[in-house]
Amino acid sequence: MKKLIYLDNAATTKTAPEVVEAMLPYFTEYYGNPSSVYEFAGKSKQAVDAARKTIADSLGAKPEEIYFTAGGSESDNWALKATAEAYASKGKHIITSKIEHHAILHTCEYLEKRGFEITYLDVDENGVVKLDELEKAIRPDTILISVMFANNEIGTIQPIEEIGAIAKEHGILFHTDAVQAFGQLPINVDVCHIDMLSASGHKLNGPKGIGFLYIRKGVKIRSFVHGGAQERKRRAGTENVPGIVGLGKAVERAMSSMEERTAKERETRDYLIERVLTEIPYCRLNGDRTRRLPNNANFSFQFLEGESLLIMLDMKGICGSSGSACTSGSLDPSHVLMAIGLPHEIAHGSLRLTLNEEITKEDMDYVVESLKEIIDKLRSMSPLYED
Amino acid sequence: MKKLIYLDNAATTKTAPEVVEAMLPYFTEYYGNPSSVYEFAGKSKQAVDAARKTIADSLGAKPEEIYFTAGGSESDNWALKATAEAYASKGKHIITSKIEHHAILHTCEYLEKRGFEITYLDVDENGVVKLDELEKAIRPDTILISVMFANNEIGTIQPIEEIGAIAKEHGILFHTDAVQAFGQLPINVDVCHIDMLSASGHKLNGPKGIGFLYIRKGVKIRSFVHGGAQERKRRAGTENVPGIVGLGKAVERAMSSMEERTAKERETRDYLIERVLTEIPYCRLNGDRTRRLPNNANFSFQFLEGESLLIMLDMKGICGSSGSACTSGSLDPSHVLMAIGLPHEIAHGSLRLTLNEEITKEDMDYVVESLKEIIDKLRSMSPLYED
Amino acid sequence: MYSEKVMDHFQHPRNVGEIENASGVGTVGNAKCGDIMRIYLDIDDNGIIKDCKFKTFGCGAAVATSSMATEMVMGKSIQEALQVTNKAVMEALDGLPPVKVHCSLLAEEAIHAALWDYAEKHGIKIEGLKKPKSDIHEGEEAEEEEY
Amino acid sequence: MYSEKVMDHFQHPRNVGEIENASGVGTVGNAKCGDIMRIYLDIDDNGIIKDCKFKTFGCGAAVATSSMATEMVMGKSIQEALQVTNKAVMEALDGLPPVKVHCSLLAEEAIHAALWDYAEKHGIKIEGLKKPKSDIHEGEEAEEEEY
Ligand SMILES: Cc1ncc(COP(=O)(O)O)c(C=O)c1O
Ligand SMILES: Cc1ncc(COP(=O)(O)O)c(C=O)c1O
Ligand code: FES
Ligand code: FES
Repeated sequence: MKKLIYLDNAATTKTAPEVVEAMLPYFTEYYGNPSSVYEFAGKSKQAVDAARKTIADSLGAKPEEIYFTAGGSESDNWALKATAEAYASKGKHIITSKIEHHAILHTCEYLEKRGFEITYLDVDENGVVKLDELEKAIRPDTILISVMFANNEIGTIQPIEEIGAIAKEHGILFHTDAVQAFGQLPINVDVCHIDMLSASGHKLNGPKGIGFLYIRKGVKIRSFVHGGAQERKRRAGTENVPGIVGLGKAVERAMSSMEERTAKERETRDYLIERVLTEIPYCRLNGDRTRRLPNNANFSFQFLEGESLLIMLDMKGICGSSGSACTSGSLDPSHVLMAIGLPHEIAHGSLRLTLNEEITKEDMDYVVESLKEIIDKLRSMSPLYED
Repeated sequence: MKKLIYLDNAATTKTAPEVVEAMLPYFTEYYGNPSSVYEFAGKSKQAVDAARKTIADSLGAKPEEIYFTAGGSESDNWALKATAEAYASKGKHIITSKIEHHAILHTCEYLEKRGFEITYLDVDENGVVKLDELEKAIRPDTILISVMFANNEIGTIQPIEEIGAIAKEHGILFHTDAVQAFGQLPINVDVCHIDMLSASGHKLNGPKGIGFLYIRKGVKIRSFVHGGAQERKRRAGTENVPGIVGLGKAVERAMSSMEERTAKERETRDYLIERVLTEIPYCRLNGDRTRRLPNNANFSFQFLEGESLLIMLDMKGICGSSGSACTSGSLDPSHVLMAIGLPHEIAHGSLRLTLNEEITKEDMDYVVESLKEIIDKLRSMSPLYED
Repeated sequence: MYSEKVMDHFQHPRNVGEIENASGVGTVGNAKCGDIMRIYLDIDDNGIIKDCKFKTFGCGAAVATSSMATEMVMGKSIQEALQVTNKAVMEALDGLPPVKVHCSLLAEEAIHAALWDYAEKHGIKIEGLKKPKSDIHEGEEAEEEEY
Repeated sequence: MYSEKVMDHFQHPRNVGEIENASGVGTVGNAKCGDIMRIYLDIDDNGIIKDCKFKTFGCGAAVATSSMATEMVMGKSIQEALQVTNKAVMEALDGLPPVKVHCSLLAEEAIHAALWDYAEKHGIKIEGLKKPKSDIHEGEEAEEEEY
């Protein structure tokens, strides 16, 4: 087989074989609908309950606070739209940041068209939300603060505990999009005063098409998907039992291996960053050097354009991304890189490499050598270089 | 293993082994995010495109009219809520029927609270929507007609072609919840003038947690889940590639086997109906005798209560349901059985048995003998019997 | 869904049937689900429940609680029988799912109704017994939140 | 995503580079994506394009269309070169994905800009050539519907 160095684990991950293993019986053997009365369906129900408990435990939450969804985007949509509806009589102001995922930003735009007012917080040059701006943005009619736990492009980890404390102090609900952070960083919803938290299975070696929204008991948001009485009447639709089982297994796996795994990723990642920054000229690292996800590196290379770089890396068997996968339909430069102050043409030449535990330093040597060769070639074609 | 006669295929089906087989490579081998640039992800994209084409072909639709969702409930919610939003300036009146699934009915209630007016059409004693009532219900501000293709409880097939013609004649959008019909009945969206159609994978031996909404080109509804640019910017969220592949395979399988499979189911089902109606006193068949889904039988047994019946059948290894699985959290008698005019206590003693192709006449003999024994026992305990 | 004890009483319900010329008969319906239960009591001159039988049109929980309740009142005095509350019956059955708590009220109320019938027939007053409603509603138990 | 021909021209771009003392040089930027292309033309006294080189800061489609466009104008007369439209280049490349159609405009416009530069330097007027904009917008191609 062709060489494949998969460095796009922030876009999606390989489903772990033991996760698939855990799912399999629920396709063809215990395929019953968990809502059914007969004993045969009890197997499905127990499996769903067990996964819910594993996930709740991993966050310091209660099982009945975990609601399964189809993924991070649905969770984000649910949290924002349902909070907006449920609390509209209290106020119509929501605070978020400029570097959220589009699942948050486009939902905010949707709400803006429906009479809500959104404050988009600035971030500093490392992509950290400015807490003093947050304090200043709070108004009597603010009903929700939604700030992501860690950014999907530049990996910057936000001061979630501080944001949670501010939200709590002002009696405002706090949602965090933890799609990237969950499984990579320890999270406790009580310590951070999180009222709602979004996560997605396929980002932590679980299956695609399954995620969850944590909703703290007492938060009065209603259904986003109406219908049957599943998920305590809050999320209709026949439970995706194999998906839920797979997610449970992936969470179990991610939690038990977190320390060792992320230490290894961090070391390999730092090795990559070190080599790239010293050996490739006109290059910068985007995002905070240390407050970042253990598997994330994001570079900008001047005088060249991201897609060309990606295709050439691809030809060498290296999978990376520029901006986020979900927006690759779009031509705009990354809103995250713009928010940290990069000029348009530098943002355009950015590369995100996100590791997994299987990536070695030898892989990184190959990546660096390839990068050097490709970047030379592209720069030699560039009308901006050596001008 | 304990005997298991699974007669709840309207609640959910076993995922076909070849469907699981088709999905497997997309978990651990071709796990790339279809939106990514690199060739490795092309495999995922091609698989998604192929499934989309299979499904489109099966309905006489175009591939770009198929939008993947997390299941029937999401599809129903999307169709109704997004139509309501997009066409609110034209009018705020929607027509549906009294026997829709809760994914439609509860969404309608949601819309009612937001200023929409819903007409719930009556059905006749067999559960067929009254076309003259439909004609009369149409107003200048009617923006949508949503009538299910076939009912999930009593299996009655609606006059969809006629309804579509009426909708078209009046220039009103027509949505149909085909979650039960798709894969069991041939459907052509052009012949029936269907503008939107909901379906769910797990009802036709596909995986749970995946479904689709067909949206005719030109229908101006927007996203229900906002975020990334997936599904032609209409449904955000990383594509559930294994789920989509599985759904495609299930549709291929269902379409190619439809004639033979449903003929067999119909014959076995009719054998069951015949024996039950002749051998068990105080019993009736609910739903139309012939205009019904090939695998559906729904009986009411007087003087006894459904849950007790189900548990006793379960003890004999027979899985059936009473009402629909999604509402088993609820104590109300089935709204469908009430709509066809059954009194409360008769609706209460109803049993739905839904077959698959593996069920034999011998299985049915066992079911009938079990039913007789159980019904005798329950009636002997009933204060209503022999009064 | 149900505990082993519930399943046992459901599969092998004790004391199903009728008592001819019973001292007291009570029939109650559950307004919530439409289910119905009837209890027959045979009470001797010392006010001791000598026999007790039931008929139920209801769910598994209704059958099991009826069965357990008849066992629990058997041999008891009228005052003792009044202590056989739905909570006591549920405990004896190792609990019921939340959505099924209301079913256990059927048994309690049916016993009360049968005792009321007995009291009326014999022209006596039973301390602490209120006139039973023919349709019972629950008030006590915590409802699942609706979303 | 890209056709084989596009990939070929992307991987082995023809005519990359600069021409010293070129007869005409044109640089255009794409307002839609911010990408930039520069084309150098060497035109002989008979008005025949003898040489053509390009430099591109842009996506794969931009590189491939530049490469193909330089090949297509090479050896042509000025009037013939004006017929090398973005459509013609795309066809020669076996098509581009819809979202990449705008990239092919860069090449067309850069050629026009280089010809304009040539005409200005030589004080001539080229029939059918309009003054190029430094930033091009597309108008023609059908946009993906936005939802
Ligand atoms: C007619 C009908 N519509 C919608 C649904 C909902 O589908 P799902 O549970 O896959 O969301 C069902 C099944 O539960 C159904 O039978
Ligand atoms: C931060 C963040 N939020 C939300 C999402 C959306 O998750 P999904 O694609 O699983 O819906 C993603 C990934 O795409 C993400 O990185
Ligand atoms: S549901 Fe009616 S008695 Fe249990
Ligand atoms: S995206 Fe800019 S030229 Fe193609």
